[in-house]
Amino acid sequence: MTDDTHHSHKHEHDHSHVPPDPALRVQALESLLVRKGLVNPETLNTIIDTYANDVGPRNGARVVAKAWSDPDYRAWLLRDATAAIASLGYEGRQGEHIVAVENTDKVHNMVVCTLCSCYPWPVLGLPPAWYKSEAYRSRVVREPRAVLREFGITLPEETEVRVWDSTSEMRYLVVPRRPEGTEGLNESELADLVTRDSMIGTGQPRQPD
Amino acid sequence: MTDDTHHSHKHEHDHSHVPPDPALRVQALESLLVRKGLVNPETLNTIIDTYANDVGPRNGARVVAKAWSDPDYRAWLLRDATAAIASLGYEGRQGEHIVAVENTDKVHNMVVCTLCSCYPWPVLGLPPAWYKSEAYRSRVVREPRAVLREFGITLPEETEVRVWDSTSEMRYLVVPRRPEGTEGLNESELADLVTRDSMIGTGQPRQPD
Amino acid sequence: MNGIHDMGGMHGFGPVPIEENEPLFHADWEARAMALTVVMASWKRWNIDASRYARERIPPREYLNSTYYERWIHALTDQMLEAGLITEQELRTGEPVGGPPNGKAPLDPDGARAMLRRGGPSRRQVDAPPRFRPGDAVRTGNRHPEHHTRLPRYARGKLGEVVLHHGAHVLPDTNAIFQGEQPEHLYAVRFAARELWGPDASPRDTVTLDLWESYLEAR
Amino acid sequence: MNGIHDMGGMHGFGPVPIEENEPLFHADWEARAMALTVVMASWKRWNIDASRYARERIPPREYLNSTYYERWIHALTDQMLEAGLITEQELRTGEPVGGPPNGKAPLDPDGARAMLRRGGPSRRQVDAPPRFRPGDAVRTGNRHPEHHTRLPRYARGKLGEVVLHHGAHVLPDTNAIFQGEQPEHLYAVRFAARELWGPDASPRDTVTLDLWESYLEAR
Repeated sequence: MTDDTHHSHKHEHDHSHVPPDPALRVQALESLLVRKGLVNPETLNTIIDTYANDVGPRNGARVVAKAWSDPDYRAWLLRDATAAIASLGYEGRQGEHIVAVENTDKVHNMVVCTLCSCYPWPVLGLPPAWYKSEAYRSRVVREPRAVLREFGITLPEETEVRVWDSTSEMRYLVVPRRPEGTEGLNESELADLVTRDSMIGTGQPRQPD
Repeated sequence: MTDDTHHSHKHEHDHSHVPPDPALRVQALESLLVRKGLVNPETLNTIIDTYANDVGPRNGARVVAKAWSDPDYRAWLLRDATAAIASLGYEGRQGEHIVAVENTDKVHNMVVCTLCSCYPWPVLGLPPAWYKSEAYRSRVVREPRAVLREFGITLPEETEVRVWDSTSEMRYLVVPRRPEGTEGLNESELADLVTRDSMIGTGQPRQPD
Repeated sequence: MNGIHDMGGMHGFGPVPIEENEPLFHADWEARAMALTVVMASWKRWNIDASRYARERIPPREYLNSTYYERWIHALTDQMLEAGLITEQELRTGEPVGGPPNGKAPLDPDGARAMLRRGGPSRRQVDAPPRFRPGDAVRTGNRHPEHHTRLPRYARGKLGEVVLHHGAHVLPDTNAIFQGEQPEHLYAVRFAARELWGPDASPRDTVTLDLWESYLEAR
Repeated sequence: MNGIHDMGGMHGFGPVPIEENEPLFHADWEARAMALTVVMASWKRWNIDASRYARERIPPREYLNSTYYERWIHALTDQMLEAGLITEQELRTGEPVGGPPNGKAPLDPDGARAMLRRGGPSRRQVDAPPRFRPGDAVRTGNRHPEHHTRLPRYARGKLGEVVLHHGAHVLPDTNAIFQGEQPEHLYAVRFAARELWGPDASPRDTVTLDLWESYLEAR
């Protein structure tokens, strides 16, 4: 029986004495942890700065642009995304193991984490609020096409919508289809076309001007 | 696709303008409905009085006591509980169709409504709060023995716990086992031993003094 | 619908809140909420299945934040609005505009007593013979409709055995959205706890649900 | 656990809240909550699976009432209490009693940069050969443990096809409750949408999940 074991792991902490306003609660917690010597406040600034300025969807866009431009890199990316992405300097937390999945004229990939909010940080940064929302998490696996329509995308019936539910430490990066009319663009110009949503599967790349 | 059809049945009413205090909200609603001529306030009193004074678990206790005392009635109850119960004057709303299920030395029955709060009103009255709780509704179907222990009941491993999830308009009444040492008691004395919980399956009848 | 109301099998709700000497109502407004819900049904603008569906459509966060009779009042309000018995403006201002449908009088106390005693039987006669009988092995369908249904998620796609035939009854799925009673044969179907919950469940325990014929496939 | 966090397939949460030009954080405290959670992991008193489990154990009502980073702070607080890094009294009074474990210094900015770049790979070497390979048909187990697991309810007891072998990885079920990494082979398993959601789903769509070997049975 899965009865009343694991009591020690049930939820049993009383949070009623902490401030209801999350800003005050976090401030009080940070203050306590700093004064106890558990946290260096400068380190918090470093972490925030990293995701505000260094790690974000521009990283993923460079990966995609390179894959669009370089057939060998594309093949490597699809075979071993972790290594191919690390070769560009993107690696680490919440992207230790990455799989790249490519959209084609037959398959449209999209990524979700129904159980929490798994997301490939080194290439996309921190996830947007909608990715972490109850609506997205609950609906994408069941009605991906309806969700796509809310993002302005209507796919042909004959396209396979391939949803990836991120249940392990593998992280999924969607390689969107290269827009037509981009033959003359270099990697940097191509990267400008690659949106964050196109690498989650809820958007398409921008069209060139 | 079970996509975005049925919009007309999604939740779309804004309740933000009604008072947050339920007492005020209900008072305002009753006042509006009475003044509009949709509700006669005396009728509300009649309905409340019915479930406060006339319809409650004493009805079910009389049914069980009669089944314990009268083998023919017991057989009728187990064959056609709706008719057998109506013969004692108990019938109507939320008890239009009743099935009686009998506890034995091999089977312990218990009743739940995981989806809402279905309960046999004519014989048990209105359900207690715990019957309507998230905890009871979520747990009984999965770990009935752990729930029973919270009610103070530990069953032998070899007993079959038979849970009835009330998903239709059929209502289930548990006929508990007649306590030993009650051979000399009449129906009225037996009825005093039959608790509400023993007719839901979360309790046992009282022992005679 | 796969709403928050469909909570059979969920973890995390803690112990059962057993209250000694629990009163019938915990506040006067609960009694009024119950009685208002019961009496407003007498206008016959909805049915029991539509009322359940109205409660299920309360958004999950609000559902869990509401007490039992708060849900009733929330759903009753929605239903009265949808049926046109009241308007958003009346609700906002508290001032009635116009009167009851067709100028009819509201249910009086004698009418209420009769209504409670009569109830609303769901059994119907149908021509079709029952497809199953007690002893038959059946599998439940794996369907996830957005509308009201009475096959909980935990019992979908599972193997069970018919133990009772209850006759034919109104189908909640269609009745809840006013698409007719479409009565079907109704069966009590018994499932081994291990079929529902896997090998950690007791080998002896069972769960029995009442399921309509269209929820079931012959095994 | 079958908690509220396991919401794949649920109805009732409305449209996806898409926000144009969304800021990285909606308030400064969100940034601090993120960074505190990241930095406190450097004390190595828990692991990523335990952190997920701590968020899952937030009771359902509170889970839905909390914003994303409120859940993080709630779970972080629980984990620090359980690990003894802080006490209930310190939390209540805001006054620290004593210092860090073994008098160690907290992580400095360079250490944080290194930690973020290093991450926490979950891949492990195991001696056992993989039981399945791409192309194999498998059925997921139907288990409902109270502890952390990464097989969502919507994909239990379903038939799928192995499409990728990811090597062996730390098993979240045991790691989350500090019962060891117990690494197992991990596979991407693809399910037809109709297998998961029934005949109303598109015949072409699929859902792929990463599942550990012990979640799977040969078909």
